Amino acid sequence: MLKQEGAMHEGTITVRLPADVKEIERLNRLVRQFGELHELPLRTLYGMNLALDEAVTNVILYGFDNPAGQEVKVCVEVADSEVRGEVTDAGREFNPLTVPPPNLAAPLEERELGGLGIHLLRSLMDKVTYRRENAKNVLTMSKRIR
Amino acid sequence: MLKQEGAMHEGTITVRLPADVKEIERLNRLVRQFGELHELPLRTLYGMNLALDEAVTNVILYGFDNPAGQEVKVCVEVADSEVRGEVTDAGREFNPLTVPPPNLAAPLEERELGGLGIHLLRSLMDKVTYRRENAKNVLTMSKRIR
Amino acid sequence: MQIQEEKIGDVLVLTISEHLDSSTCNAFENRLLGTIDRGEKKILVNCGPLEYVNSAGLKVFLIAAKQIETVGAKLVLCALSPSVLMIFEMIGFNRIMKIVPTHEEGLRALNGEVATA
Amino acid sequence: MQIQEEKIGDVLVLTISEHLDSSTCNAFENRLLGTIDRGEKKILVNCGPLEYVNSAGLKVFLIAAKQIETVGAKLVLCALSPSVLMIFEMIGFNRIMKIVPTHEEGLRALNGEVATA
Ligand SMILES: Nc1ncnc2c1ncn2[C@@H]1O[C@H](COP(=O)(O)OP(=O)(O)O)[C@@H](O)[C@H]1O
Ligand SMILES: Nc1ncnc2c1ncn2[C@@H]1O[C@H](COP(=O)(O)OP(=O)(O)O)[C@@H](O)[C@H]1O
Repeated sequence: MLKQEGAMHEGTITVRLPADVKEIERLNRLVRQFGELHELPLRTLYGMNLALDEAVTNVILYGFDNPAGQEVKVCVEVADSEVRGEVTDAGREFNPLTVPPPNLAAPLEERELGGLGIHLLRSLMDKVTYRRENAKNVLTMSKRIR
Repeated sequence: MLKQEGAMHEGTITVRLPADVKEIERLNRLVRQFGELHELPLRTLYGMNLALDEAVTNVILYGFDNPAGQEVKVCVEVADSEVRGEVTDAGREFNPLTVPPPNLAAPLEERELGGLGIHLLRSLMDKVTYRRENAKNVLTMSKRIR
Repeated sequence: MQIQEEKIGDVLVLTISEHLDSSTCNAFENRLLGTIDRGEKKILVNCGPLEYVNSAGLKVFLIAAKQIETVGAKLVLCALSPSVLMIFEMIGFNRIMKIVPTHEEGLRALNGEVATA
Repeated sequence: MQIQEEKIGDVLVLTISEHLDSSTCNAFENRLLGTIDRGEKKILVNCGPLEYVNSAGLKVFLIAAKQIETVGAKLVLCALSPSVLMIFEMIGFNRIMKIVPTHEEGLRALNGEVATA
């Protein structure tokens, strides 16, 4: 009964953020509110929240020579028992799926500080795709709701 | 600045409700949460909330000989500084725009109890349209966000 | 919705809060008509904490106003929020019901210090 | 994010709450490295009220763990919520940091009653 109720509504949200790390807080708040509106299970919501945080933070930090005036577009959709995210930016061409995973088996002193974000994004989502389209990076991600 | 921020995100929600008056509470809660997510001004949100409440309540009360197993679909969208609602149902053909307004100038003893819902819906929205499509009633409404 | 009842002098004050809608209008109707039935002659409905009213809730006010006129009692509504007041005005209830801004003015209107509707 | 500091015997307990993310990780890094700099040897980070951590926050734990190993101190994390624990495990931090379920066990691990990492 509860499960069926959860499936009875679906929706989208599209957010255009200035390319500024300060905006990440706003993104996270909107994603969380959206997840609560759609009664996403806590873990599913955490996963989408974190995956989008990492993807958008990377675009802001690494995507532009000069991020001033640039923006990142984020869409989230809940439908068909799935939550989907899409990040679009006009930054330099970059496919995060080509980045090798960090060495998780390394001892403490050899563990590198970088490379956690993309690994988390890929681990948290069921499916991640990348394409370059109209001079833009389009990263899509999806996760079954369970 | 605040105004611009408000315009920076848009979204939709689609809810499928069983044709049962008890479901109106759930609809109202979702519409309010959606409005808060999108930072709609209080009056604008109240208007859309009430207009959808009235339209859906009417479908449930009058649309079907036997409402058991029937449903009403409601979409709400925020985009382009406008909030839009759409109610779709497979009930009997009915165009609420053909209903004459109640006599608001009548003295108390002559005021009729009915006819307030459709009048409110029309008064609250900037634009309301009706069409019959694929054996369904489709009522659309929109209101500028200000 | 919550309803609080209070007697101030010979004025019966009903304070309603949150949502007056299809799921709560029956409870409010019973309560309000109940006060008329038991003979209250001065009734003040404090709408201060009322956030939402739909046509089902508005009908209760109309039914009560008619009944109150019939029995020769008086009804005043007070402290409506801007959104709720806008709805009352949209259906012309401000012409057929006494609506005042504050609780204070509501009491005064019922105590005959100001001409009532 | 909020950080609370408390000393229990010779164990320094930092309790972090809410969101450890890009906007708060610097404050947490300063606080945690500060305790190492001033010579604390047993540090327990209570993550019980922590709702969200991203890679920027995770890096702080890695930097601190490295620093703590260098100076010969001990670090234990406790009370991670299921979601937060899942994230720590996803990047293998459970292999290089001592993570225990409860505050109680955290104190015991630091007081040498149980073998530490
Ligand atoms: N949008 C992007 N544009 C260019 N380079 C990127 C982008 N996103 C990530 N990178 C590169 O990939 C590396 C790994 O990213 P990530 O896994 O998020 O970890 P971190 O940011 O901590 O290094 C970054 O250090 C950066 O060099
Ligand atoms: N979906 C519908 N299908 C059939 N009849 C309807 C529908 N909606 C409204 N009506 C008719 O229009 C009338 C006016 O509706 P409304 O203005 O909402 O006031 P009320 O429901 O209080 O009468 C209703 O009494 C009903 O006869």
